[in-house]
Amino acid sequence: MGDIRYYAGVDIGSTMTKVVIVSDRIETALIGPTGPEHRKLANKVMEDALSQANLKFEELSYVVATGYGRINVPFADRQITEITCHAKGLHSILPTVKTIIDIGGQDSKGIRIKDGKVINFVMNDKCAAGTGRFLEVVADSLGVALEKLGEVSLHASRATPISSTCTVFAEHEVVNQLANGEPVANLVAGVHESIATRVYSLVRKLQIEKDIAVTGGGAKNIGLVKALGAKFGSPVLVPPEPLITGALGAALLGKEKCEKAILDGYSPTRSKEGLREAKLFL
Amino acid sequence: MTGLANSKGLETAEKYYTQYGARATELKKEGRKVIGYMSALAPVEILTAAGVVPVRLKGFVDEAITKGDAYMESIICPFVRNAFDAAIKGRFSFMDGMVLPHQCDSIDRTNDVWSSYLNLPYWHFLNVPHVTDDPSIEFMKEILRVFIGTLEKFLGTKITDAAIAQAIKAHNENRRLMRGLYDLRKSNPPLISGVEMMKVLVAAMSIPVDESSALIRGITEDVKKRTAPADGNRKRIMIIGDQIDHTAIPESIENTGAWLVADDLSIGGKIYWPEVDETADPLQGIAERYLRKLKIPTTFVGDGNTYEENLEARFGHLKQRIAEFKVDGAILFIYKYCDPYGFEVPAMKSYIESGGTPVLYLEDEYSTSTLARVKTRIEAFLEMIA
Amino acid sequence: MVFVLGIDVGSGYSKAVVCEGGMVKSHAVMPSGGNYKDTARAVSEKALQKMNLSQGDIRYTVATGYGAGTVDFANETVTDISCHGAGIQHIFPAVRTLIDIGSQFSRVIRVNDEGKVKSFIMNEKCAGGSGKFLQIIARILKIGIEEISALSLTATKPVEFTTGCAVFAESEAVSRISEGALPADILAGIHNAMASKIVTLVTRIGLEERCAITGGGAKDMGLARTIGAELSTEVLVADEPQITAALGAALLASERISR
Amino acid sequence: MAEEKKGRAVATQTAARIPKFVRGNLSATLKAKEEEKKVAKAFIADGQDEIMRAMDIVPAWGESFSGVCAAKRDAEKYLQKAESDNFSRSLCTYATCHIGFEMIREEQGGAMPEGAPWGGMGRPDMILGNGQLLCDPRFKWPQALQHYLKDVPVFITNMYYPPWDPNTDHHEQEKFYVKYCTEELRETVKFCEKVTGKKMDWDRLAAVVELSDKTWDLFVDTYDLRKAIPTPMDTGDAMNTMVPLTFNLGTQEAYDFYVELNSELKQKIAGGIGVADPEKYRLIWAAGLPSWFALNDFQYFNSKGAVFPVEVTYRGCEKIERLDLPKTNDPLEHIAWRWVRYWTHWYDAARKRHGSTPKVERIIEYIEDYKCDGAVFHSAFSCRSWHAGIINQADVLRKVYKDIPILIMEGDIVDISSYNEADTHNRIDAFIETLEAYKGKQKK
Ligand SMILES: Nc1ncnc2c1ncn2[C@@H]1O[C@H](COP(=O)(O)OP(=O)(O)O)[C@@H](O)[C@H]1O
Ligand SMILES: Nc1ncnc2c1ncn2[C@@H]1O[C@H](COP(=O)(O)OP(=O)(O)O)[C@@H](O)[C@H]1O
Ligand code: SF4
Ligand code: SF4
Ligand code: SF4
Repeated sequence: MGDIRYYAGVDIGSTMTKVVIVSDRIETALIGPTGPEHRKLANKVMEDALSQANLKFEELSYVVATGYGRINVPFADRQITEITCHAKGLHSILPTVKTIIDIGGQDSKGIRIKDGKVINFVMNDKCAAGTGRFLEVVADSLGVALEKLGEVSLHASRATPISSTCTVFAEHEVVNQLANGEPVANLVAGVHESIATRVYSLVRKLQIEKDIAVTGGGAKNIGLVKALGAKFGSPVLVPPEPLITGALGAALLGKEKCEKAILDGYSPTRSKEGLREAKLFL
Repeated sequence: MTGLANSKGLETAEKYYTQYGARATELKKEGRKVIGYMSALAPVEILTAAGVVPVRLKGFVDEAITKGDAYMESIICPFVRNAFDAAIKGRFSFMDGMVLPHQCDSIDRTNDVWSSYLNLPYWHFLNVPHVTDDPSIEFMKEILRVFIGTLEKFLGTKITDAAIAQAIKAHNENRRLMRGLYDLRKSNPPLISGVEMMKVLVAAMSIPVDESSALIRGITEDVKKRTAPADGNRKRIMIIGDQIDHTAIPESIENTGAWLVADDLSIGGKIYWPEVDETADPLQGIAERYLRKLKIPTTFVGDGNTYEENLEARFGHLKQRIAEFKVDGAILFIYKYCDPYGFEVPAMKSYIESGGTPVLYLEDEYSTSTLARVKTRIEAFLEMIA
Repeated sequence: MVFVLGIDVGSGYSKAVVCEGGMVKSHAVMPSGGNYKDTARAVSEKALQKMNLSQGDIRYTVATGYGAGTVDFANETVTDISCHGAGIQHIFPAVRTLIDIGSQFSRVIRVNDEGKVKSFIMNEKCAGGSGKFLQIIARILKIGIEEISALSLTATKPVEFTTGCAVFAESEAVSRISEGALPADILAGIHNAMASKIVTLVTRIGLEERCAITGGGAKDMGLARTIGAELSTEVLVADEPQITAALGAALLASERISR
Repeated sequence: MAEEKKGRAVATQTAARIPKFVRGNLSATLKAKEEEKKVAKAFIADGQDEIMRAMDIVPAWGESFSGVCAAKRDAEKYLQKAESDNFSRSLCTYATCHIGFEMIREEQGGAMPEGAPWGGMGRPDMILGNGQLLCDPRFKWPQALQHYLKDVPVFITNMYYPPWDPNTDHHEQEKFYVKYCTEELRETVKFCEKVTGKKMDWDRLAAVVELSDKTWDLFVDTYDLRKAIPTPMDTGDAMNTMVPLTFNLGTQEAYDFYVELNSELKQKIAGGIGVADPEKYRLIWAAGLPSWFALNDFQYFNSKGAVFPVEVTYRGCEKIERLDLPKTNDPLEHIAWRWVRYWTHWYDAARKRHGSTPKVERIIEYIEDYKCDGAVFHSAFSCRSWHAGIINQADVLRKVYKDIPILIMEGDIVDISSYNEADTHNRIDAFIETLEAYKGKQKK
């Protein structure tokens, strides 16, 4: 084992499970789906990540779980909310950022940070409009791959206005407009516009300060990122791999905690549970 | 709280909390009349003096609204909707009547809805004013007299000034006792948890005042015997809002490694601090307490000369409470569609923050269905102030 | 012989009914898809073909439903609320309260003894209580929409859903499945959630017996039973509840030509 | 009340003069400084109009300003500004729109926000509210506003009237209610005297009150002309013609306006000119403030032959004679009596009909007087005051009166985000078919 210590962060989102292992550097980062049959299999993503990093579970000094499904990860030593983790992770990558917009599968959030610490945050209502779910639904009904949405929208001649605020109805509207001959690109741009509007009015509740960054799955979508930039009246930064900021933050927070414990003369205690299936969701 | 002495009183409180209204049902069987009421503005002294059992209506946070929406718009605050739903479903079948004080639009504008669908033998809408100047005190006394008149007619008995004076004493004593129990939360860690305290507060609003006092006395004695474990690292939280009458939110706070040590809720801090002065005309003291001493956003507090004076008048007590209970962070939990509290948020938030106490503002439903999200936000807040 | 046509272009499904002398001669149903205009033609052709007819044999066409405006060959459009009334009058003349569960909207319609609408009410702005909910769940459970009905009747422990959002109910269903909940119990849970929304609408407008359920959602016996139980009344369901509005449209078409 | 983007065609020419009134009221608040007058942020239907008019205080009507923003479909930026400081979207949008506007102005050091509709509204020197029974924002909005306008003094009056209770006789309580209202009005006068540094001219107040009474009477007489079949004026217009009564009470211009409207309506009746041709259905707008951004919907109704000869909304007055006001020499006491009697004068009727309520009695009276076939309610999500209890009103109306066709539309007054024109028209279409069936059935 040597002197190197390894720390893992597991971010169990509503759609994706992300694992990051760090030492002094990022050892490995892995993303797997949290789809129906994968729900319980957070351990699988962890196993894959370990094997990629050539490590055994026992070699990890500390595991922090975060995300929507953080509650019941038996092999984690600690749970920390995705808000704190995103802030930490993002700060380590883009230290100038003061406002973070996180667009995940079920939530949109705004986070204000100062010196890497959260000073304020907001979260959306329990309605799917304005979340990444909306993008998935639309991608599905337009027959465009999720990863391609951003690119497609860049060819839009205008953003088709979407009047419904409900994801279900909006999907419908999009399909009808498509049939009426509205180009796919414009529709996708319209959807981005609609999400950006929602997110903007949410995040505005924080005293927005630059730089602004977008994380979460939504940040993978260049079209949405642009629409957000236009709304916020300032270009927004995107980390190289926006999906993993939460897991990265979790790993870093674990590391921080352990290192402090060691300085204080404790040796970090690992949870007794081995790597096993997670029972998820409340 | 693990490792702490248990208490028979707390068990009783737990029972009245989980079987809400159980005592009222018993007393009704013994022939007593039960009058339900909403809001901190109902003058319980008068109900006690009338010899009825006053029971404050509550909602049931883990029950979905299934019946009430048919009669009441969803633009009403979710707490009122939930309580009404419970009433329609027969959860308060022990009630012989109800008094609905004018607190806010959500209550005022649903008076007809409540009265027409509950069809109770006794019904009274108590027209509490919003402002607190001298003419308003006189007016408040008038409407209290009207209220007493209708009660007397319904019960067929006289409610004497002497009985009211005695009820005032009893309720003041009850308030002192409850504050005594609150005092036990000042230590670090507190001797009684926020979850336990919530059960006591809820139990207390469902039983006659003398029983409540006895209960609190017993609990206080038991809790005093506890020796707190050394666990001084947790953050101390205060919760502010209208009627939060369930343990779901205290649990969310305390399960994430913080203590809920104080509150400014309409079933807690808001009502147990102000007492009724024992005035020659007992109604004078009652009018003054409900209009001037209760600090709730539905009475217009603050005719100060400057905005700052107004702020002190409205929120000064919060800073005191924060200092006394050594609060590290405040959670402002406001229901959707609540105008009185909603309009207060920016001013209140900045006032508390100006004293160096961080504030989490949550606008939410009255329902456990959104609890997971509320929890995440509370946890993140605790991480933020850690 | 005088044939008339009723077309109901719903947001989810399009329905066509051919009538002659007030009797249903044939009908067809197909998903509306994105292009209402083409679907409207296709579904009416499908119904006509069964009778070896063509559009030219039709004396009068009434279009209804969400996409009625796109039916360029219709002589007239009437709202689907009125068509539902006319349709149910024909099927169950005793019905006074009609619950229509379509894909976007749930509606309750009160009709008089002539099948004319007395009043109506519908859900607003949120897909929470609509038939779309069923489709979403069917997709998660990887079953056909037509399988819901039978499966849900075998439920023993209905799952309680904490969200009213059709989109998030999907993820909630998924997590329940991962916890081992049975598909039948999930469906029953969805039925409970939908029924309570629908019953609220019924109570608001007032229940006058007898009561029937129409629209595609009525094909779901589990849902119909749940609603019936909540209302403590027997609810009637036609053999082909989904075509009620199209039938009503066709009947209104015959009325027009007999004037 | 306002001219909206698409320009609603108004049926009466007099109504076309309304934008001038609204602009006039706004610009008065801007010119007040030069004229050395004080501006008061005030509320409509708050009983304080005459005091302000008699003291030359210029009212700045928040509701009017927000309504104009909504009609111009220009409210979103103000709503968002307020939301950014944690004012919930579920709060009264008149309030949040106006507060958002003031927030922006303060941030800009007092400079008028760019593009403020019709030149915007002047900064108030005082804020007058009323803790009356109408709504919470009537005293919370002033308080919230002071958070941004810290130097502006706030005064809240309290004017109550006896609550409806079928088992008690409200007449027994009237006296102390009137006494209370009078005292509260006196406090308002004191406050205004303090801020303006001028004394109340009581004779002038008496004259203004007399003028208001006359205006009330004339208003009701004029609106009663709409009983004619076909009706010469629709609610779509009334949402404009209410402006002088609601915002300019106690001024000669307001009175003169109704003189003009009165003669125009009489001419129309003489010429048999109706709003809709042919007029097929007569409806009552039974509750709710309109969606200011969608006043065109009234025309949609008209295009289907449906007209609204009467509305509950903004008919904030009654024939003085009917209120049977006790004599008094104190103009404030007169206002108080008028207030208490106005709000309670359907109580007696409601007490006579078992299970009824005053609100429903009022609707029934109008349905009968104006020969209506159906009722339309609008339920705006951000204002509980007028829009909660509508389900109950509709239910009671059906139970104690008749099972007439009823349409409850859901929407908002200012917030356009929940509005969908196609859906709304669909709903109206279906309602029209319902009316058709109802009328057909009645004929038989
Ligand atoms: N490659 C991609 N391109 C565009 N969008 C993506 C991509 N991958 C994921 N997304 C979006 O990100 C969302 C998931 O984001 P994530 O931050 O993982 O959420 P959660 O933590 O809730 O699982 C999806 O709903 C989808 O909209
Ligand atoms: N066999 C079935 N079992 C259960 N539900 C069904 C079935 N067929 C259709 N549905 C439901 O009916 C809805 C469509 O109903 P329909 O009346 O055709 O609506 P619309 O006219 O709005 O398209 C679908 O959303 C689906 O939920
Ligand atoms: S929470 Fe607000 S709206 Fe609800 S009862 Fe309390 S004061 Fe009224
Ligand atoms: S409006 Fe649509 S997306 Fe929002 S909660 Fe309702 S169903 Fe879900
Ligand atoms: S009556 Fe309604 S719209 Fe007017 S101020 Fe009050 S809450 Fe707002």
